[in-house]
Amino acid sequence: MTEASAAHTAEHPPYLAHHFTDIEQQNESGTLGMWLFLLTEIMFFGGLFATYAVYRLKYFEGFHEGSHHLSVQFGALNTAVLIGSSLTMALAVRSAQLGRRKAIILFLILTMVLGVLFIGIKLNFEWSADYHEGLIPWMGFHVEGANAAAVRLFFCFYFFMTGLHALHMVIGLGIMCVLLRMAAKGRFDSGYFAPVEITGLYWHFVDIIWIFLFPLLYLMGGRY
Amino acid sequence: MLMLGPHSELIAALQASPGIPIFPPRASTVAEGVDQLHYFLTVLTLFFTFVIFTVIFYYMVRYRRRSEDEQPPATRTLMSLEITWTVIPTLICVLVFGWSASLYFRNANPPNASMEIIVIGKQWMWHIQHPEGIREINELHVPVGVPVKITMTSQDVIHDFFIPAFRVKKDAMPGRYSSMWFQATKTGTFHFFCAQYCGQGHAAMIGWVHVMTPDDYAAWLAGTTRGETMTQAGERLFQQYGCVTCHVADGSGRGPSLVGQFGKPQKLRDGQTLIVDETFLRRAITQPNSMPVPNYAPVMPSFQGQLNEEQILQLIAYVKSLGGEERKAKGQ
Amino acid sequence: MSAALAEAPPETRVHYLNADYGIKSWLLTTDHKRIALLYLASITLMFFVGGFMAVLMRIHLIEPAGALVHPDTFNKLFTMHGVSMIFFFLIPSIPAVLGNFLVPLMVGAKDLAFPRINLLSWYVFIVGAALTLTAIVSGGVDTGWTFYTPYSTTYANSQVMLTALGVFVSGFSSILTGLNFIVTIHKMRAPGLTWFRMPLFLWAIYATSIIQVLGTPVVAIAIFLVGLERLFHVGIFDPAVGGDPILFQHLFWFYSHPAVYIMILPGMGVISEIITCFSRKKVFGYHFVAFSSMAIAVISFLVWGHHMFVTGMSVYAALIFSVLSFLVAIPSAIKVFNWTATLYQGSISYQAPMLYALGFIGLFTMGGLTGLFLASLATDVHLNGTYFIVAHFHYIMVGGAVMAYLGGIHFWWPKITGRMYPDTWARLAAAIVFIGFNLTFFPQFMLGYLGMPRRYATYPAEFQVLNVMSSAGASILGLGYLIPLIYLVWSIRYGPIAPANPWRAKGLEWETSSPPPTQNFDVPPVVREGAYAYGPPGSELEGAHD
Amino acid sequence: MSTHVVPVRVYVTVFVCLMVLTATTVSVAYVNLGAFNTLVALTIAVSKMLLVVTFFMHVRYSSALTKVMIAAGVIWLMLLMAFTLADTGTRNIPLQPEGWGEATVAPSTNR
Repeated sequence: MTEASAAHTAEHPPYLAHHFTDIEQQNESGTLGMWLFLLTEIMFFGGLFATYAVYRLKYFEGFHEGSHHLSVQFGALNTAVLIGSSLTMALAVRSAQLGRRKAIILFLILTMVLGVLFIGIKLNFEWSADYHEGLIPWMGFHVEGANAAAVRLFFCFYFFMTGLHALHMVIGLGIMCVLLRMAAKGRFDSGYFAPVEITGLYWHFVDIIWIFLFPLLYLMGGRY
Repeated sequence: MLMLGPHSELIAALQASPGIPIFPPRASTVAEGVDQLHYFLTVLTLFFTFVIFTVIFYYMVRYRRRSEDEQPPATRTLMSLEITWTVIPTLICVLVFGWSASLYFRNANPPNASMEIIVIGKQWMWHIQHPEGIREINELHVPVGVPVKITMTSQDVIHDFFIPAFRVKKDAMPGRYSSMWFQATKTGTFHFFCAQYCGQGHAAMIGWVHVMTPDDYAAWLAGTTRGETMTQAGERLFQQYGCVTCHVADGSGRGPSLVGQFGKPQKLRDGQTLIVDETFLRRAITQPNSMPVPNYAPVMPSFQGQLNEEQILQLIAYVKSLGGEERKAKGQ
Repeated sequence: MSAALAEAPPETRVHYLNADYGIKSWLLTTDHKRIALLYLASITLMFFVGGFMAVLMRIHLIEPAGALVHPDTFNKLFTMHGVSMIFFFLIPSIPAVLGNFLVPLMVGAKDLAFPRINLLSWYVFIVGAALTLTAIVSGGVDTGWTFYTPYSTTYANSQVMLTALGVFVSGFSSILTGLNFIVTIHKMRAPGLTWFRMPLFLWAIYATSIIQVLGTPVVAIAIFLVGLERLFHVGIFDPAVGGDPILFQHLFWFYSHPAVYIMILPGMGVISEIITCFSRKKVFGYHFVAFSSMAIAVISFLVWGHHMFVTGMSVYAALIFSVLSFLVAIPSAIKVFNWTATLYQGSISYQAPMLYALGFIGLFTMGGLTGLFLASLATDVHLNGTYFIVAHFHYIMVGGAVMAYLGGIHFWWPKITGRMYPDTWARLAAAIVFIGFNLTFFPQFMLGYLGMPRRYATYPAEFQVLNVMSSAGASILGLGYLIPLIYLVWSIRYGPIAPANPWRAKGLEWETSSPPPTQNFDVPPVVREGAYAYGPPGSELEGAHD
Repeated sequence: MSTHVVPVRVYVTVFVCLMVLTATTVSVAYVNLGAFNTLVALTIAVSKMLLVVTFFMHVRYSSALTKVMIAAGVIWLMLLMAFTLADTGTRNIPLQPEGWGEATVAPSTNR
């Protein structure tokens, strides 16, 4: 995903790109580059959150009623799964710092399993249930009642935000497959682990987005 | 702020002269103030641009390079100079902001006895509706000296009702009412345009404002064949769509009585209190259930799509005429 | 240090142009200098696509009833002129061409922090440009470059989706360029190059990159929502279903106003370099000019409401936006005063870059001050949506950004190609551009005050005189832009060989040979003196204290 | 850049805190606090975010530049929301300039 995963052999230490003076500079640049990318992601999701906030204030009852159609149990379970995957990712980064190859592979696999579990729960327990309940705005949406239009708008936001989040998770899982292959070939050691750490930053960010999505979409102003 | 007043004869003379048009006609009470601010800013712009150009030109000549290895002295940073040309522009900006904001807010609200006119923007024409029932397309007849309040909306995309001679403009936004006002000071015929891009016929949405003396206006008013007034049309629709069955005058029906409601605050079930005005009524007609009223069941059907913008405005005119915060003196 | 090497004629010496040959060496390069040339070629193409449409529009507007095209085609012309000029020329022009080429050289590094992401940003730009060009060829889009809803979502039936996708994709190219520059300036400065010894061009590029990184994603999400709205009719911006069209304008202008500073800030950086070099003096008030770039980057995000004063937005919010719009003019004023003061007691020479720079200062002052008309609530009500706005932003974009871009291209041409351009022709072209520009856009200020709305294919007869003058000016301006294209391309092959430092300028990029070797510096540079140390020797050794 | 290795104990405690916070935010949601529900949910979400950022993403051990950058991102998002809500929130408040001119009787909304 970023430059750091470009560790090719050069005359000096194998993983140092030609245009950097030392490994310290390369690692700092990689981390700073990822944080800047996460900044753009904050503003990208931020645009959606701002639009959501405006409409939530404008159509409070409709959004409130819309969020009642969502099941809090699966939302909470997904949050726990994603926080768990954040933990295993942090441990993977830690074992990369210490150069323990087997531990990296173990924790990476654990993180990917939890990630797939999250998407699995999302797909067939939440989205398909919403489909059968007729909650997808552009696929047979039939919700009657006073503020059906606002509920429809709520579900547009629900599917846009969770869809965009799921897309980012799929990208994260893809990167982790590449990491797994590199770890299996023993490319990481305590001197060179930047790719693992940068992917870790990305994964924790995706977790933070869900940490905000869950209360804003599911617990919308209380479930009483 | 009136320092430019005495020059108005000069400006009037220039306006009359043929050749390159420079000054738009000035035909409304607002135009005077806006023009003075505009001239002040023009003078400010030309002055600073002139100063910068002359200083640069002088330096270019005075300090042109005489020989290739000429060594200019080192640059000294004069903090005093830096501060002056930071503070002075800030002061100018704050002053001009104060002047323009006060001018804008003083003219934001229409004066009390305004003549109400409804303007509906449609893709590529302006539909204008007088309260007396006269409907005009791309034409607007108004008496001189009378403040005219224009309430506007759009039936499709965003349009913008712009009368250059009066220096007023407002977007006609679909799904909402926005309003502006002007008071004509000169009789004559002036252009009005659509100033927000709205598709293929954007350039065709041009019309004429005819400002007439009061008696010409009265003659025009009497002369034109007049359909039913807005209120009469509203009453007819009130019967036709069965509103009367629920909104019984004495409040005994399933819906609340509408007599004397316009302009009064109305408490909703979720605790919000809104003032019963055009927007409230429009939302009540198109999305009734989104604003449930205490001790009445939200059973009213939505009329979204059945009534067009014009009919909604006629119903609102009828509800207004049922008493309540009625505007006291009518324009004429 | 590399004096002997630099004197050898470019043909025999290995540099980034003759180090490698063949299509693959260009299309798969990670050398920031080659990527800068790839960008130079692609944005020049998009500039002349947009320019061609401008010429068609000006010819069409000679007659009140429209002389050339059907109104529908006119709507497509001004939309595509806007989209191709803004997203595919002005935003990438100075950052992607001059920035890509010069940032590593000025910083004293071998390359940008992420060379491969730099190549990726060019490919993303090309994909965006290709999508937009296919949209233009296959029917065009007629929503205006602003894509205002509900017209763009429900009523327009032209190629809105394809253009929106093209603009969405090209936004990421801008993000990646900004990201690359920020990391490079932070992490890869040569030893001794502290922040206050950096050239002001780097300060301007740094401020621009902050805007690119923080602003572009919001317009990406806005255009993404317009695309979803057209696909699924979900009603986010459709008032019939309860959406709010003004909300789209908020999201759009949150980026698009800072975007105008993305277009002008790098231009200001180029002007600081040219003014100091050709008057042979250190810039007046270095710290003030540097911090004014950063101030512009911050305040530019707080002022977008002045685009929406007449949409019926809240009067209170309009008040806040109005006062902030006035304050954003202050940093630009500081810059103009400092540039003018730099000329004092200088030794000024008038090659083409200096003519462009002096033209920039005059026209940018005019453009900036006309912005005050639009920041003030009372006059904006009259002038919004008229030709006054068209004149204002063209004075900033064409009078400012394009003049600075041309000045920069001429100033660094010997460094980029190793060849000198013919200066007499260049001065003539600069004069023609200056005259043509003023004749084209000054009448439009008067048209705006008279009340002629913008984006009109046909107009009432009383505006014709000024429109004819504007069209006349446009033909001169068009000619003025063709001349540099010709003699610059000619100079690549036939221009005289340029020495390493033809203008005797200060700055790390002038200490390496022209054109520089692939690794930029034969010996990694160490900085010992401040920026623009043109003063008498010894007077500004430290350079960091003043 | 964190060559600083964080002990597993810290990671696990942070993980437990996150789980506890998730449980609290879900249980609090079932209690009717009126408007405060949203406030509580948001403060819990922000605190969880801070936990993840400082410990899992090593920001606690990294340079001030990274901290400034994160702050800038959050502030810019707040700017977007604050100014947009400043408009949508106050759009329908009628303008009643008491001293400045004759107030209209029927408040003209929707300026």
